[in-house]
Amino acid sequence: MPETEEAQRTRVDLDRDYVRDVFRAMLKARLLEAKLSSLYKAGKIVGGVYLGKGQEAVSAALGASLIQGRDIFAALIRDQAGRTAFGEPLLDCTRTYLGSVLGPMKGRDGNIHRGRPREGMPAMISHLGAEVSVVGGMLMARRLKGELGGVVGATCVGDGATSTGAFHEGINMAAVERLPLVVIVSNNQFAYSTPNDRQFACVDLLDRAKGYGVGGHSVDGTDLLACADVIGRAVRLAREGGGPQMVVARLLRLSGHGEHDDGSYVPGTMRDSHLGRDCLENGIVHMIEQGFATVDEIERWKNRFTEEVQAAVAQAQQEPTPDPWDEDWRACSSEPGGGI
Amino acid sequence: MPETEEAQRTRVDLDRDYVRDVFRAMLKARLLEAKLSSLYKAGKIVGGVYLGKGQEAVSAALGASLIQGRDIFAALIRDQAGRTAFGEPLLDCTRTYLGSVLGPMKGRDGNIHRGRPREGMPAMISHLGAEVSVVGGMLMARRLKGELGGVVGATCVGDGATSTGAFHEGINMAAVERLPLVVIVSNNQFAYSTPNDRQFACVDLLDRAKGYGVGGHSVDGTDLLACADVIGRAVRLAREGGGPQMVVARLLRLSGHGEHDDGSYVPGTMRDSHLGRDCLENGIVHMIEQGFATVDEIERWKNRFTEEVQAAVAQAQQEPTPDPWDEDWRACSSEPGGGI
Amino acid sequence: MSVTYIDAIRDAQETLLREDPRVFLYGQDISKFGGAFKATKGLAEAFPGRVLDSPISEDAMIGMAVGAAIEGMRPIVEMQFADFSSIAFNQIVNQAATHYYRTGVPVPLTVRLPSGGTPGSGPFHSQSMEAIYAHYPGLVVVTPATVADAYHMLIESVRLDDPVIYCEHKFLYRWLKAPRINGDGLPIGKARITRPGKHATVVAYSAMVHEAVRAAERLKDEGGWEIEVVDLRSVKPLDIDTVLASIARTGRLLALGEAFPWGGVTAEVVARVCAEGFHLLDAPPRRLNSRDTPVPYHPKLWAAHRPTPESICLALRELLSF
Amino acid sequence: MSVTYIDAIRDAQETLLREDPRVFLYGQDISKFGGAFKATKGLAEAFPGRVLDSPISEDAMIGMAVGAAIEGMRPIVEMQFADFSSIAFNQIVNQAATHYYRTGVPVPLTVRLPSGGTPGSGPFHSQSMEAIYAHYPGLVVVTPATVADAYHMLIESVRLDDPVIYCEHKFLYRWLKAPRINGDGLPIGKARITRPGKHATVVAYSAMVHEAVRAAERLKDEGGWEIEVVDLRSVKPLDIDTVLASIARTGRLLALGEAFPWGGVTAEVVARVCAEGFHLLDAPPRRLNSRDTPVPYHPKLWAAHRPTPESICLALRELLSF
Ligand SMILES: Cc1ncc(C[n+]2csc(CCOP(=O)(O)OP(=O)(O)O)c2C)c(N)n1
Ligand SMILES: Cc1ncc(C[n+]2csc(CCOP(=O)(O)OP(=O)(O)O)c2C)c(N)n1
Ligand SMILES: [Mg+2]
Ligand SMILES: [Mg+2]
Repeated sequence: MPETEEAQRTRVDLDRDYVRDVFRAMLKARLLEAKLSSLYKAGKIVGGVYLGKGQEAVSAALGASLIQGRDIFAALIRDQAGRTAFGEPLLDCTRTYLGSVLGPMKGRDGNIHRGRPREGMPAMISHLGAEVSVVGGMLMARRLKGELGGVVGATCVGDGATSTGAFHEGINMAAVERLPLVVIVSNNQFAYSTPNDRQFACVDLLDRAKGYGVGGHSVDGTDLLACADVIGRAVRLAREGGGPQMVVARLLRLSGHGEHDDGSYVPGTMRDSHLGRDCLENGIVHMIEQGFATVDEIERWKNRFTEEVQAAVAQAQQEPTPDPWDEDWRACSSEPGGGI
Repeated sequence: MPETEEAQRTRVDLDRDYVRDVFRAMLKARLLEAKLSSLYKAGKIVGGVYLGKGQEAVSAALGASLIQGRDIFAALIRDQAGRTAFGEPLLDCTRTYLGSVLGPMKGRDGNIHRGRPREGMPAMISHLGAEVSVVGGMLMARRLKGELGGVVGATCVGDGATSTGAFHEGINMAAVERLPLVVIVSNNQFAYSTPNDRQFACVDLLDRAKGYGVGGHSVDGTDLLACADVIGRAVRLAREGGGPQMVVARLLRLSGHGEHDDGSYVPGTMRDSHLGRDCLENGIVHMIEQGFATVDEIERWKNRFTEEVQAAVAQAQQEPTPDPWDEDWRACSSEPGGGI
Repeated sequence: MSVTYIDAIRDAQETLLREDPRVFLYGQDISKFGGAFKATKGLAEAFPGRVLDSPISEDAMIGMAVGAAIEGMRPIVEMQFADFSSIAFNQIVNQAATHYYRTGVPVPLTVRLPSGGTPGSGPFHSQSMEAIYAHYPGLVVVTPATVADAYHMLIESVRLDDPVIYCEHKFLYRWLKAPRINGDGLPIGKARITRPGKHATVVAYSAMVHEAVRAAERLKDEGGWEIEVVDLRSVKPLDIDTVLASIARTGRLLALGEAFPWGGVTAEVVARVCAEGFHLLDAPPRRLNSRDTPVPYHPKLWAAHRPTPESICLALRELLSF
Repeated sequence: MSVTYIDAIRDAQETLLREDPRVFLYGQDISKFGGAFKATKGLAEAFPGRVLDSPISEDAMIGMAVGAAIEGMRPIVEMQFADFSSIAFNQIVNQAATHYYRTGVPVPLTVRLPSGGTPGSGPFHSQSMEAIYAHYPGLVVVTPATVADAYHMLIESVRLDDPVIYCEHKFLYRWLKAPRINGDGLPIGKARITRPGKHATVVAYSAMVHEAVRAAERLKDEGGWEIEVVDLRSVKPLDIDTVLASIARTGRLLALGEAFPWGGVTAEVVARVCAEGFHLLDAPPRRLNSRDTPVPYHPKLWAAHRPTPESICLALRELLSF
């Protein structure tokens, strides 16, 4: 039972480097996103801004337990921390938000949709749930090529996305194929403004794991060490042949749905509850208390990341924006017959 | 726990009239379908023939526990027995299969797709899973009109249909709305030729009930009395405000997927196992043993139903087929602006 | 005081809820939150129990609406963006569209699709799907371009007994204003001459009507050209008579749309005009659509992807010089 | 010995599996069972692990294929019927079609759609969806009408780096036979003159090519008319040059398709011909499509719903008498 799993957790076996990686990614993502938010408010961002504030522990714990160059990580809307932990360069982010043509999507698609599919980072489409089967297919390909050994494919969804047919079909298919897929469900209690009780009727989304025949794990998403532990283990299980794993994290987003939204539909009592704890602030305390990092180290990281973020923003801001005259306007790579 | 529920069942409380209704519908459907099958082999049927042979107990138990004129029954591919039990006239069936223009679909759509939506019998489309939300919507309408009291909406799907996004979205929505929806999953071990282990990975489809937050029931679909009992109770629970109920029946279809198919992919060992028992033959024994009917009664029913089937076939065969010149070829009822 | 296009949509829904007990609204975040674009603001409070938040389940949303319509209700379903109706595609084209033909029972439901491009919205929040739905028998597809049409056509859509795909253009939401909602009484299925002219006809719909008018003004200033602009208002049914009458006056046709270039409304318009009014044409009919790529995210690419007054003028100059 | 259209599809998949280790097949009941139409018969045994049964999950089937294609594989997905691709619509038009433009990474996948009407199949096992997919940038849509094209175009589809919607017509499966598979070497994107003529051009594709030829034969017998029949072969890209060259010879166009009448291939053909070859036309171009209802189930209705040699002859006689 997942509750037991969680309760019995002793954290002594947590790998120090892994925890520090998770934390650093959380910190860097928070700093980056704070910058994006102020750039948005200053009207400097092209398109919308959707933050992962409050969800960094979950996302970074996942990203840091994946191996760039081998694993697959289909980041979603609130995964800046996971992207950072996985190794996505800051410039990929700032270039996309700031409309540089040098970004990975060349201005053709934006922001949270960015990806580098050939490097294990599929580029999400907006339609929720749709990436689950794509990651499944990438894993199927690895199997067919005989390259699945030790590989994990992971993606994150929200509570709302669990209501999509695509999520259902995707996770069921992965279960049938017993693929090393890890799906993190970040239950932040709301899908945009819609609360859990208008989204599903089960007691806990974790109850769905058994219905798909996949491993199920529950975690307090506000607790960095718990996330590192539970998500790290889920990834390990998948990597070692345990089949698909589903992790349900309980938490709250500490921002609006997007930066255009004030999130005023979230009741104050909920914000003030355990769910509303800031995984980063809380994480700082834990990191220090449990000896994973010192106050000084954290301060230094903060300074360094602030500079890195500044540099990435500054560079992207100087770069050219896309020019329609240079754009080749081709939706097919092959153009059989020479066009439409 | 559903297993317990099933095990603890005492059948003393089964309503005699209800059981007899279930049985009669099974018998009538079997006779009708046998006729359809031979008409198909003689080349007399328009379109395909998909039988419910072996699944009559499940289907009839559902149909007989619904109240025509009040409840909603979205019959699916293997529900001749349920249709009969619900009160669909035989002529609706024979007219559709034999291409009479007087059938409920006027030759525009066929066979298992027939329905009378205004009379609580929606007309299914082929796309599996799609009716679940339609029944949900019909129940929503009743609620909005203040007419939901004591009403049940029911539909049946196969094991294969549980893999569709539509099934997932539909049942989840009904759970959120706490609608009096009963979904019967007839797990006949195959979806066309595809066995369960290529369709899902959970130990039992019933495990999904908890994931949706709906009532869950398990039943031996080859056992008429068990079906009457469990399905009757599921319908009662929904009717009494218990929210959506999902019943998973274990059985085998005793025909091909359609009459064009010999079902040779079903292993002989499975056919010979408990799953392969004929719910009707078996039901006859139980009906007699448990005093629900006498041998004579059953014989009389058989004769009467055979005549009824013959009459319905004969009548439909004499009726006109659709004439394209009389067809109004209108897909909209209102034709704003006078056409496309 | 003035009324915006989105106000008109909101007000129409208020009117419908008030006047017809069969009407209810279903969609993501439309209840207390008032919808992603605030098209249902305040309606949940004013009509308790009749403005319902749905799960993120577009397929089930439409299936639900079909069921409710069978039972005599008049659901209005809001898709958060037209683009997400791709998930509901099956229920729309196979369940809703076929229902009347198959069973004789009409399913009066209205699907609101926030459509069309806006800067920075990218490939999945910018689509125009009218041609996809218009292809299927059994659907009515409307594309209001004015504040008054946004209001009156929504009312009329819900009153129709058939399923209606109501394409509302996001670019017009707040930009388009009118002093008040004054309709001209045209029913769905009738096109409107938005601007009279005599040298060429631009047939457009939705936001492109306004771009066409802008282009027409430029050409007026530039060379005294008088360009007639026809607003189709609904793309299915498509009022070919009004279009033909216009071409009878002008002899020249530019069919203009914001959707992708293969197929679509412009192809249907040109094909019908040529079949029924070939002799009216003094020059080859032209089409102008978006480019043949997904809608790009960066505003500079976006502006070059869709037709603009510049590209419309270019097409018109070529048409006029034939 | 002769080869049927469905044999050609099966054989093409066998060739592809044999020659290209990146190819694998995914679909419902396609493995040991060999598929609903036996298009994959024997392939699971011949290529173990490369012909996989999928759950009834069309959305995930295409999502899976996109993922596999990103990783360098060449999946062929069989939809049990074209009509069920409506469930995969989102993954096809938003995931597969946009991928190359958005990311620069092409996704070479092929979706086989058993398409078109057959008697008694009804509204959900008869659809022709080529126009739906052709509307979206980023997809190639092919519609083979001959045994050789069924074979060669499937091979070519899988070899293309882009997603291809391969529309195979169920009516041709067993009815259409050839002594052997002899291609004429035409690539995707080139139309073929199936039957030369000089009085009028019928532009058709898929099963309608054969109905057009039948109609042409009747008119030949009836009045010595020589009707040219152009087989588009692929509807996107659409080889307008070959069409225009034909019309340059005949001066008359009938665009013929089995799909629904609003929009579709016939509208695109007429609109392009009129834009680019207006001066070539001696008579208004005509279109002939199915009727504007779902495809009816009863064979008598079905036969009156789709174009037939009779209705094609009627349209041609009117065209010729203009
Ligand atoms: C299929 C689909 N429908 C609607 C939307 C619009 N939409 C974008 S984000 C969102 C809410 C998502 O909620 P959740 O999955 O809980 O993720 P969260 O934003 O809470 O992280 C919605 C409805 C979409 N992207 N995809
Ligand atoms: C969405 C969709 N995909 C594919 C099909 C084709 N199809 C018709 S019946 C069937 C098998 C159904 O299996 P199951 O749900 O187990 O029902 P059963 O036939 O066993 O009663 C399939 C694949 C369909 N009808 N709908
Ligand atoms: Mg959420
Ligand atoms: Mg089954």
